[in-house]
Amino acid sequence: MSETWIIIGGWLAAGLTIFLFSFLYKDNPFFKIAEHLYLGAGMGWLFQVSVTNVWIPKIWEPVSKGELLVIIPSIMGLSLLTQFIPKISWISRYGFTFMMGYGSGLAIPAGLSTDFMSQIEGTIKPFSLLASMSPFAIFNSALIAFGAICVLFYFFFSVEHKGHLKKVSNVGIYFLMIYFGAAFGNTVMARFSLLYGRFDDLYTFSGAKYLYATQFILTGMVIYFLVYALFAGRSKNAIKA
Amino acid sequence: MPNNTFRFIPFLFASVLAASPVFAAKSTLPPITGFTAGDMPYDSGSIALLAWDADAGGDTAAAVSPGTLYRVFVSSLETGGWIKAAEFPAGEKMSKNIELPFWAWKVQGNTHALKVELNNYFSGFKDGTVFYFKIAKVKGAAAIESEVVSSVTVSNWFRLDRLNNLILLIILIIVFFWAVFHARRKGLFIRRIAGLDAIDEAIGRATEMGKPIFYVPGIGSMSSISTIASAFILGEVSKKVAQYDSQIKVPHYDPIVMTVCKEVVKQSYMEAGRPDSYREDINQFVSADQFSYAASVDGMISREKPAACFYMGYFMAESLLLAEVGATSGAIQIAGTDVEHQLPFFFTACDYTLIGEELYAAGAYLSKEPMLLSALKVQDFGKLVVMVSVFFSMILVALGARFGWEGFVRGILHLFRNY
Amino acid sequence: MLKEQLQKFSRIDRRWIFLLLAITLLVPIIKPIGLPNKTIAEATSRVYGNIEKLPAGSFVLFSLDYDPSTRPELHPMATALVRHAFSRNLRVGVVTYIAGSTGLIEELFARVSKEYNKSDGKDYVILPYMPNILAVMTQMSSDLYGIYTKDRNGIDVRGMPVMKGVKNYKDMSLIVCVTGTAILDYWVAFVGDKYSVPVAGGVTAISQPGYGPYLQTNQLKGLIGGMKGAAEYESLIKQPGKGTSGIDALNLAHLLVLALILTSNIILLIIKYL
Amino acid sequence: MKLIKKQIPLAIVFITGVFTLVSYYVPNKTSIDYIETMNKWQNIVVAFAFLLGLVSLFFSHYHKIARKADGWGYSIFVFVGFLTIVISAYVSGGRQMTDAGLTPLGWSFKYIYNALSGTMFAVLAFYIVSTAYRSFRIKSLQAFVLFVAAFILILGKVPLGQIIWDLALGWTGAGVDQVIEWIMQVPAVAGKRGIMIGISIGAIVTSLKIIFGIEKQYMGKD
Repeated sequence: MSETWIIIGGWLAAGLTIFLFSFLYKDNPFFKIAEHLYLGAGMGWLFQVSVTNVWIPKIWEPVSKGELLVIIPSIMGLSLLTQFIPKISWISRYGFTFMMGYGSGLAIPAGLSTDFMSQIEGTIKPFSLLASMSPFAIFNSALIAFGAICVLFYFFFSVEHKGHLKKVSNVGIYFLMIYFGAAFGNTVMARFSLLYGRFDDLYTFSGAKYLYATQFILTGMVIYFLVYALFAGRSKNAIKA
Repeated sequence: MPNNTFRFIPFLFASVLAASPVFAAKSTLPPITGFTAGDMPYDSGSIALLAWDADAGGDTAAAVSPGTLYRVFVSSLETGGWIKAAEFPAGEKMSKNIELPFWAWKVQGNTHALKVELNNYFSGFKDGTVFYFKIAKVKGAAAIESEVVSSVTVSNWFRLDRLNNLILLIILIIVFFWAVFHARRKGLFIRRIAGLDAIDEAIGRATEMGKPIFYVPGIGSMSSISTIASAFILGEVSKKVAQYDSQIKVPHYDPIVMTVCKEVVKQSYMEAGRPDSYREDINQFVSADQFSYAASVDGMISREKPAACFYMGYFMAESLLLAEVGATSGAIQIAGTDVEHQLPFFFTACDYTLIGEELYAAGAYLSKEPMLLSALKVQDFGKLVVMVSVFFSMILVALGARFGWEGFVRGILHLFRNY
Repeated sequence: MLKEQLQKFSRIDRRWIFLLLAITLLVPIIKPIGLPNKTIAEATSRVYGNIEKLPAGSFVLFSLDYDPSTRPELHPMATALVRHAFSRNLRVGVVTYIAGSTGLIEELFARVSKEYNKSDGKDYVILPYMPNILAVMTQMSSDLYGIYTKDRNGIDVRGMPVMKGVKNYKDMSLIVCVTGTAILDYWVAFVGDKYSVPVAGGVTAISQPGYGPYLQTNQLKGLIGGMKGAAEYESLIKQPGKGTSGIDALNLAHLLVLALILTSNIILLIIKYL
Repeated sequence: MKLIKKQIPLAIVFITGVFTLVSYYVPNKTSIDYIETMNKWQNIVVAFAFLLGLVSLFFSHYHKIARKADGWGYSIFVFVGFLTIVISAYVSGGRQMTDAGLTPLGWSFKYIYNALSGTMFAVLAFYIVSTAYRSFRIKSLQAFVLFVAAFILILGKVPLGQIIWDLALGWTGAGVDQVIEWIMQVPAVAGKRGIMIGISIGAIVTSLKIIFGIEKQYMGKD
């Protein structure tokens, strides 16, 4: 890859990034172009990966070597596409039911062991080490067990929640709220990290190596919005979020 | 120096002419007794199980005979062809270290037990192939060998160690069919769900204000429970909307969900006795792309300023975008989803939020649909099992740990462990 | 009068808030504040410890399942993990179940393998993308060559030195899954629990709280969470990278969120009770 | 007709479902062979499933262009994006990196796909701040508890927040990282475990319904 391609890449990446961000100010044609490119490129990426990693090595090569058994799943796979032709869309059921059956069959025992039995074991196991635990650790283990029971009871629908039972389920809500709060806090961090990533790239593209791509494109966008506001916006008093 | 050479020779011979017990007998080490080879139970037939007596007190790790090593050899021939399969210090790999629950494995005190995975050394052997095993005990330069024993491995038919999982599954299936059967015939009790009253209030307000109601079913497909529940809640909501002669809009992400919802809404309008007010454009397809969907629905909400917004079903990142716009447009918002990490956004921005299973329960409560009711009952049963077993085994385990009933505590833990 | 102004202020055009965020995040990128991450979560050091204790030459399987949309959080993490594995001279196998991650994996190994002088096929192998995770996971429990015959460039994997003696999970010392999806749950449920292989993970901050139960039961042998986790791991292996500089840039933005929540709620209180 | 339209598909779901389920409890070689074959087949079927999305995307944008619907010009860019990636993949033979450096495929990943897909989600950060200001309402004790937990986490995750905590609450002797650790490992685990168990049983029940043919909405209408 020559220097030129790297610079073109930088301009392209900076441009697409800024186009997508420009939606925050206002919907505009540049955003729409970038958005549609995203849809196409995402599908294109998936397509090329499927071709090079699955279709060629797992279907084409075996069949050309004479292993014909892979034709059965290929036909089931192709049957899915009949979805688009309403008259024969029932054929797609052969592919779907095969996937659903396999998935369900795997999910049941795994769900029982991982999310059910292991969770019970995990809740009670700390108590087997009671002798060697600090009082605070014992308190924590008891709190987890107590909290989990309360939350489960909150989601218990077969009895009316009245009197003391109501109190138990109320305590459960507070455990849920702490969990949600933690989730909220972490989500904030996660989204900011993504934004940091994009800004960091834009900052990279603003360097002399990329011929100041970010600055130029950003200025271009600002000019576009100014011109647009002057000509089209005046009549409608448009900019309101 | 000569002393060293002298000690070296038997060792050398022992490892080269491995099968000859003559040299081994001269060593000072206690002989290996009780050496047996057999089939490892509950496997596909590629593992052999060896067992032999440990030196007295050998199970307390390196307490007795420190520095003693075992070497395990396997071969497919009666003589020669030995491959080393394992080497470990005495005191390790005891019978009690085999990870199997008490109902599937009887721990033999002071016995070594070793699983040898034949697959690693011989590929593609058939059931019934005989394998030969021997072990050498080594301490410093002294070495001793066991006699050669043989065994065949068998491909077993049942994982007895997973019995606990199976029993739980069978119980669940029984309860499941009981619930399906009963729900169809009699209906089952479900407690009142707070927040469902808010639905009535929201619809009433929309009617007074003469503004539409938005019902957003999320981005799930028809195979997710939350979407199924959402479709049933939509049925009840649209029935009330039809009765009050208010307006409802349902923007869609998934074409299949849309066809189902069309039927549901149509049916509700019929049941409410207002088939004339039903319009095809109540359900409209927006986009099958997550962000375009969110952006379009956002646009619709901010333009039409609905009196109430319902977000019920499967939501990902768009929860944030939708709930914020709804909140700032001043609508009453009721949300419900089982996607936990989106719940905080709904909870802070909406007036009422159905959390996780409450969404399923709301669908069942409103529709009395046997399918949902029975599922909810089985879920309740499962939760009851967890609550009861956590509560009692917690007490028992704590008591056991307090009074040192080791086997008892381990037994309880085995009940819930997966293998 | 004040009330009205406050009301107006609380309904401020959200684009002002967008601008505020853009500034608070962009300024520290251009001019770093220079506050390094100090604390290290226990779950992160558990991952570190689990890799640290492996003898040289052990085979570690990395399942790198993230695409560019979660790259800023997960790429630094994966980089730090691979660096750690290489510095301990472990053998590294890479699988992926997200189509978008193949490019990032290439980029990562092209860069890091040079730092440690490691070569493709001898010290590490990158296996091709596979679409159906469950099927592949189940297959790898008996014979991974049943599904992975070639690496991503079409070279036969059986003959590679890196794969010597590796046939199924029993031959792997650790599985580390770095992902922003539920794929780590799959590793725990369908592999870790079922075939008792140690599984550790690296996830986005969003999904991090959800793994608490698995950590507590030790179904997960450690977890790195979000950019903070990446920064922590970088400081554990003493190689500061994008995680460390990222956490520095996030300082002000985090405080901005808190300030905004507090301001708006205080304004509401005043409006209500004044 | 009902047989091939409905009953055989339901039989397929039942048979594959039960066999796969049972294989968990049966260690025999037959069961392993069965599951290995299923794995391979499943892999192939799923590789076709994504064509569903591809075809429907193409259909809808092709129709827009053909009918010259509003904004049809943008739809062309869907095909432009698709072809850019596919052609560069063809040119590079599916490889992203050679000894000579990036291939055209690697280049389009780095500068097109990476930029677009990363930015789509990064936009959410802006909405989070605006949500924080405009719709995060501490309207009840429950919401307050949520807020406190969120507050501690947001604060404690960055060094500056840790400094502020130490200044304000350093006297308590508990560092903010310890408090976060405790929140994540004790009450949050209890909350998550409660939700998780319920939802997981829900998934098991749904799977049972699918296997036994009670739930068949995913098949669509006749």
